[in-house]
Amino acid sequence: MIRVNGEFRQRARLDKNFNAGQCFNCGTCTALCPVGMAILPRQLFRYVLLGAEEKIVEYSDSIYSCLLCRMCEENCPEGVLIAENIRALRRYLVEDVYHI
Amino acid sequence: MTEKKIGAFICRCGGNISDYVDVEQVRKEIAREDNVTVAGINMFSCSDASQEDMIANIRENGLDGIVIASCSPKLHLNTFRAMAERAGLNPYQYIQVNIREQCSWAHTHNKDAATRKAVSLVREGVAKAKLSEPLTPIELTAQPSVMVIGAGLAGMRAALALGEMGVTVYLVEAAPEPGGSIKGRKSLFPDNSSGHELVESLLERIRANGNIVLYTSAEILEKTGSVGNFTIRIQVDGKNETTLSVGAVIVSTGSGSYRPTDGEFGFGLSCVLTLNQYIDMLDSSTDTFLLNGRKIRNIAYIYCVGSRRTGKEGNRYCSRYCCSAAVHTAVRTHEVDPSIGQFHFYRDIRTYGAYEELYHEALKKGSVFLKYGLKDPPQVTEVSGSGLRIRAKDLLTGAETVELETDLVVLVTGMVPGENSQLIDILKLPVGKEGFFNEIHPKLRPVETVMDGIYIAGACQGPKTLSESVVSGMAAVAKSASLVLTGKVNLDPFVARVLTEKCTGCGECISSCPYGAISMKETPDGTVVEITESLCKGEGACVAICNEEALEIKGYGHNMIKAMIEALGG
Amino acid sequence: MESAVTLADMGFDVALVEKEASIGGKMILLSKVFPTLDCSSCISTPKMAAVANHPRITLFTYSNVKSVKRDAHGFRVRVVSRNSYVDPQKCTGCSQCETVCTVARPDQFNDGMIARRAIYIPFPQSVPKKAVIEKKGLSPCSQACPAGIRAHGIVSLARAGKFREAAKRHLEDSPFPAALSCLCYAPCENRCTKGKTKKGAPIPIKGVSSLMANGYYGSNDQVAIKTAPDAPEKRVAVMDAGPAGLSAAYHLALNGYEVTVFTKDSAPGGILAEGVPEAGLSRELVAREIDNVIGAGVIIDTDTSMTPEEAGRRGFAAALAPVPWNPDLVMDPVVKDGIVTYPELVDRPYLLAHAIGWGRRAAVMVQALVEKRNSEDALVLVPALKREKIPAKDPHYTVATKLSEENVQEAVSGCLDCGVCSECRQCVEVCPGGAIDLAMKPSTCEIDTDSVVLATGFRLFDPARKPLLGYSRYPNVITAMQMDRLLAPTRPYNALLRPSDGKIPGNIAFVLCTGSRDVNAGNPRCSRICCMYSIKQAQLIMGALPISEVTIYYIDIRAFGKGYDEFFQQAEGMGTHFVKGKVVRVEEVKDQNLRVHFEDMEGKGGLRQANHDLVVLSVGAISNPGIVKVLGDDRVEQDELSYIREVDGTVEPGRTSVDGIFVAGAASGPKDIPDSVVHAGAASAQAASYLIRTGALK
Amino acid sequence: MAISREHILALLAQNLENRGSVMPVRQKLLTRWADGLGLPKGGKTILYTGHMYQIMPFIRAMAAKNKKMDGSWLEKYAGFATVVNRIVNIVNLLSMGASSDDIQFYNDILRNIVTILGRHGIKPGYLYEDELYAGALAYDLGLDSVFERHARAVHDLLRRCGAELIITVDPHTTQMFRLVYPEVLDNFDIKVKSYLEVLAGSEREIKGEEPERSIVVHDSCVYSRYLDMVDEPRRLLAGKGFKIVEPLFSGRLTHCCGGPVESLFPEKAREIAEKRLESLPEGTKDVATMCPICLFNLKEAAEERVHTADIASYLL
Amino acid sequence: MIVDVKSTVLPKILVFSTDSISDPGIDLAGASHMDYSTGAMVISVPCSSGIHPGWILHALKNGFDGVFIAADGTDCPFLEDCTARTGNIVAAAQALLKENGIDPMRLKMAAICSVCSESFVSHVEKFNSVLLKLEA
Repeated sequence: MIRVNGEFRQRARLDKNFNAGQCFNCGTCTALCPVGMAILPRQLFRYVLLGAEEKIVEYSDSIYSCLLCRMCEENCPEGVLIAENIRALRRYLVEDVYHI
Repeated sequence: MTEKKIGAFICRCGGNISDYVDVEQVRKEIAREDNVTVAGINMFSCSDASQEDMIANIRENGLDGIVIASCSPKLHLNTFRAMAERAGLNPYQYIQVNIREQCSWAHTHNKDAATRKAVSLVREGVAKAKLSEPLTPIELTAQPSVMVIGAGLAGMRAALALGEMGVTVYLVEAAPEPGGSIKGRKSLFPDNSSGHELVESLLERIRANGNIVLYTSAEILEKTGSVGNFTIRIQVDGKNETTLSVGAVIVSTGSGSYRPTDGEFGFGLSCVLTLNQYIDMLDSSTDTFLLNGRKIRNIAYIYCVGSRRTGKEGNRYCSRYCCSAAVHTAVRTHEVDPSIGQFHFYRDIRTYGAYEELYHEALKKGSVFLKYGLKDPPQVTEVSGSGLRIRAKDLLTGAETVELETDLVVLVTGMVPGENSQLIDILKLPVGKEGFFNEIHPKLRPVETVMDGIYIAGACQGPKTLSESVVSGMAAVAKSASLVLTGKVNLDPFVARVLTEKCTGCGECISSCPYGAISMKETPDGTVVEITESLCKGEGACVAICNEEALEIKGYGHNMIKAMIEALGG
Repeated sequence: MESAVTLADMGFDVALVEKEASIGGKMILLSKVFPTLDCSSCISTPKMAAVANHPRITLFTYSNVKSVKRDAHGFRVRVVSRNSYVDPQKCTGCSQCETVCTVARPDQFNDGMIARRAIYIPFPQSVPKKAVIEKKGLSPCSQACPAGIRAHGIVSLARAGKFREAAKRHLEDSPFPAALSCLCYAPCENRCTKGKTKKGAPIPIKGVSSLMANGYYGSNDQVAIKTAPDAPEKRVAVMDAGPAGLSAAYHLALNGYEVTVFTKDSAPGGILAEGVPEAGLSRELVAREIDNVIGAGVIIDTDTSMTPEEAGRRGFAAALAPVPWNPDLVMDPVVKDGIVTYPELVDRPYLLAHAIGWGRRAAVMVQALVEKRNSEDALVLVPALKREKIPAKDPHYTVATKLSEENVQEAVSGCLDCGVCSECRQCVEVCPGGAIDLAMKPSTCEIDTDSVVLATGFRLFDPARKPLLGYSRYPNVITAMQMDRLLAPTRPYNALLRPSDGKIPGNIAFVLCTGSRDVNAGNPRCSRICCMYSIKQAQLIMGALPISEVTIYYIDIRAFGKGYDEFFQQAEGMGTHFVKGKVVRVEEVKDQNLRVHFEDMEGKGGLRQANHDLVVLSVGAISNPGIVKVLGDDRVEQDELSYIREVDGTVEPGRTSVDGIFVAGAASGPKDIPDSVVHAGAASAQAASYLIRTGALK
Repeated sequence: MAISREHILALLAQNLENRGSVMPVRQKLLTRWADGLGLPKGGKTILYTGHMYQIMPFIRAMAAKNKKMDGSWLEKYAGFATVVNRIVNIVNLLSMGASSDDIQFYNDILRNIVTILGRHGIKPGYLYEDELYAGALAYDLGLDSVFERHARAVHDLLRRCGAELIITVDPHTTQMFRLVYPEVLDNFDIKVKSYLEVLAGSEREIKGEEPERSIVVHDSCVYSRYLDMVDEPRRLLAGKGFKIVEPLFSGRLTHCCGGPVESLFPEKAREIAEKRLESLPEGTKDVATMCPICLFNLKEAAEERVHTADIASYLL
Repeated sequence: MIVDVKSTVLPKILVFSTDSISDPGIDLAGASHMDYSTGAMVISVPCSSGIHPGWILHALKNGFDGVFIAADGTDCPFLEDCTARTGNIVAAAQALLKENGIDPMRLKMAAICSVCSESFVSHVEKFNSVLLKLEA
């Protein structure tokens, strides 16, 4: 069960590099991802959009598995800057979760 | 009619026929037939030279029926009818026999048999020619005026177009004000135009045009007559009656809006609104956008409310416009207050064509879309103190259950047929299974109804966006204009007729006619039926059911068909 | 069509211009149409007939609009009718020409899945039902031949196994098939496009000709060459029995002249009789070729001296005589003061083909002179080839390698048909109406009109632009248009088969949004039609192949029109699988089956693969803006995707940025058939209103 | 996992912060490749290695050790790693034992690049021990604040030596300088060109002597998709006479080698490299890479199946 | 000299086609040179729902061995329920045939659309063999 966390959502939306909200859920990115993880990257972004902060921490492995190779981005029909969005999530983990 | 002089011409088609059919043999056989005055062979019947020869032949021999045995009538029936006319013959006394596609080309391996078949076919043609009679297309005069029923945007635009063509238009609206469903709207999709301004600018042009008479608070009481000449009685303000004569009628009465049942997705709770109610709220709000004096944090939309249902509740059809209208509304809301969270629970987003750009805009501005299935529809409950809670399985997030606290739930409801039972009764309008008016054919004749001269436009035909309604209104203008501008209606002469001596007046045929073209008539000799030719389409449904053979289609009479059968079978 | 009929019904005169050879657009090619599964042809054909027969509509098919210019009265439209080489007045649409045509082309009306001929009737229901010839100038090989032989025609006839016809075709152009095939330096092969491709060798035209000529002389089957029916009663003397002189005599005779060849020698043939080593060309064959000349009606007077003056005195209308070599002569024949000259081919005897060609052209010039002048002035001189022994080792004389018929068949199958029509003239001979004229010129006409309606429709997205989907790489990845053709009753293979091996596909995938809703493909919008036509095809497939599985991969199912969602539900009910997740990659696996990659959002989740034996790409609609270019100063505004922009999409449908020019149907944005038809009605209303306002309605 | 991700991240951050590199190996090892080449120190045009090629042998050694670390002291005290690292350079510890063959192999690539540039008349300067790592890994892992500080230091260095044109040798350093630095720093205006671009733009044409040898190009994700550099390597290889064979995924649609996750998920990296190898055309013998990470990762995965070499080796 | 038709064994089939739907389909069969029995001959009417049952009886009494109705089906331009109406005609005609002692098998109906050339030919051929069996 995901409870929508407005505050977390708001933070993601304010990050200028996070534009995954444009996604219309075609699944191109997931289908092309060489890493082949189920939630990478589309569903990961959905957790952010729905404000599921705990899921982001739970799936931090996936976040760090991304190759930033942009295969998905190259083919994204909505022009989502996927690699940049992933980096935004890593930044969030580094700063707010690991406190490095 | 035994003295009828018939000319029969067999075409070689440069070998296409003569290679497989012994045309000389056919000519010889046919020349022996009664009434055949001339029997000739052409190399190419359709060539100018052959046509001129045949014309000369018709004139010299005073022929009053000709048969050309050549290719399919689909290719040259009209060519030769025109030729007959040039020769001074009634074009309907020309008979084409197809001995190419249906004989020589189908039987390339058996010249004898093909020749025998060709003879039979030409005999059949001669038999038909013997009994053929001169026919003239039915010509009706048409009143140079059109009535447009329903002064929504489609109706107003249609009236204006006709008025600008110089056609007298009676624009009849049941409500006290014209403008239909959009007159109060501030911002319409896709281009944010103001409904109020659209209506006002059209009204201004309508008033400036001298050809358009607008009746508001008006009701249709009665319709008589047929295409080209309808007489329609209307009543204005519940008292004044007027009778108008028009050549055609455009019906553009719009649609209604689906009203959810109590409890359907929380409908009835204080902060659960339909899309239209919410747009009203948005339109009437000024700078601050508050709900019950409180700032709105979250809005949830539930799509397909009352549409795309398989069960008993709601409608089966997709209401077409609502996805685009809802995402447009969300974009407006984002613009009013970007901090509001907007969550859309949808099934398929149908922002087709360029409306996709609206969807994109809503996504970009922060709307979140969650996909629900019919098995697990969103549940809306009231939470004391904090507003509403909506819970649904989001198919896009691994079917996880998502729970959202929201201040407002907007039910995206679709269009339903308007309440038009009286109009349907008076105009005999055909209604489809969903209750919208039905066109004859969605592709061939999309704005015409089975009632000649009565056209439908806009959302009364089915859910449409505003611009689509106007498009269909204009299409109806084109159809009605071609009727009233030429001032006449030409109908094929192949309509039914009654052989009164055989008619027993049983009336079976009346219900068989889908076009209402048959009625009872009292004559001194008893009751018989009669045909309103302007309503008849000539398909012959009545012919088939009359056991007395008292009905026939002109050009396809019982005697003629039987003679043809005998010629073929003999 | 809808616009044209509606406007014509209102009493306006309408000219309808269509670039293809038949009206009907894309719809007539479809199988059935959603959501009623009506037969597409049954809906289209009555409308096509209505257009063709409407007294107020003039139809220009196979025609292009070259320019639209505004003038004081309205618009002047220049329409160029593409050259069809077929007289539509005489063509009866009998298709006999198609059966004999020797050139095959991919059939554009079947999306290239099967072949049609260079001469073709578009499709069975076409209106008008007239043949047209696809011809792109002269093929390089034919163009290159100095003797004017239609080399491409010979090749295409040989490909069809019609060697006898090929010989006949040669004899229409020259009496020397054997000599040429043996001695010519074959500039045709030099120009052959096949030889210019990366790994292709040129078509061995010389070898083909040799087989043809030897076969012809080997059989005792003489072909008759048509001579001109109305022979002018004119006599011509030719004072040269070499190849040039005989060629001139031959063509003059074929054109009905009475020709006598005079030679001092005891036998005719000149260089052919004396100068060629027998190993290359036997005397017997030379004699046979000279018989061709005699057979055309030429009288050969051997052992006789003759001068032009003498010929004139004997009443010959013209005389051709050899002219000695003169270095000042230019290489092309010239006619000056009634004398045709060109150089004698000293040291270049291998230019036999040139001599033959010049003789032929000299004949044409003689004719022109004779018809124009008094007989005594018409003195035309033709030089002879120098008689010297041809060195057997001359590199230009490499005798063509003898090829067997099988070898030839294999070699000619590679012909690229550069000019499309090969001018083999088989159609000309078979046409019962004499409708075909390969010398026809395209015609241009100007139409004065008060208003213009643009109804140029849309194009389909080319899926090769999405390389990961495998279109054009894997045979079993096809477009939906191809699938529609496979389903149509007038379909190419007469059954629903997959292209690679003709197997009946049992498991078919549809890939929606191919080239739609895709910023990367340059088309961010939805094409509106793909969901529905895919669902339609799914239903038809399941009807035709009840045991087959059909899966539709989608983002959103957009079944928004009247009766559409019900149609979608019906397909679901029939067992069509709908999978939420766009297919982004197709790879070929065993047996040319295909594996699709997608995210299975509503199913197991994550990346998934599925195997299918046929993948159909539901390609989107894109704009077809070509027409805008011809509008010149009255260029209408276009939107970001190059569709013609409607100035006010809400209340003024069909109105463009230019007064008097309107847009109908999918030219303003993709539309399904009902929406297109209704839109066309609206555009007609706009045009009519404009015409009435500007006072054009009579 | 041997060392937890959290700790690796912290370690990398620390290293960059304190030692100027995420892989602080001994300075001598980083500059040894240039011995004897006579490259001038500094100058307006600088060849910038960004340490990428040089550190590959040490990553290999560290990866091998990391794998064996189960039960070792480091795992037990993983939590203290960052504390220890302040005093002892853990990376140095881990990467000890890099094979000298490996070091030679990667150094040779750099030397080749200088040789090729020389043939085109280009003699760049080099910063030797002053050169700093460009920061790609820190940036990619989201260590933005550390990265920013480091970028400033690199920028200062470049300004001090008066560089006007940086010639880079690998995609990641190129991406950092061309795309990221101008974004992060206010006034980064030094021109950046990959040596492949420099060669492709060179007027001097070096004719090839490798007629008709087929070679499969493995594009770098960064070159092709970030920097839109697809043509240049092909033009150069074709110029040398190679017959270029395109794999199924090539150019802007190239398939990642898996290298970027090598440091955190080595198995995953291997798995992806395996997928890439499978997608190469049948009968592939020679593969040209243009990124040290691709080279390292594909080479490890391919073992003897195909011959993987840096593009510089082919262009020599 | 024309051979007397009656002396051949070929069954004579009267085909009722419709002007805009099935007749073009039958044309297409010919245009594609698909051979079918020369005993099949066509009378075209506007719509198959307008065929009078009496005509069918008349044909079977006047030299025809069978009657085939090439119906409009769902493509009918006049009536949505054309198929049902044509079906009623067939039922009425079959009753009429029974009354007159004619085998109702001699009447057959199928929807033929404007491109149904193959299906037309196969229907005719099948019907032909049915009729031949009835003769035997």
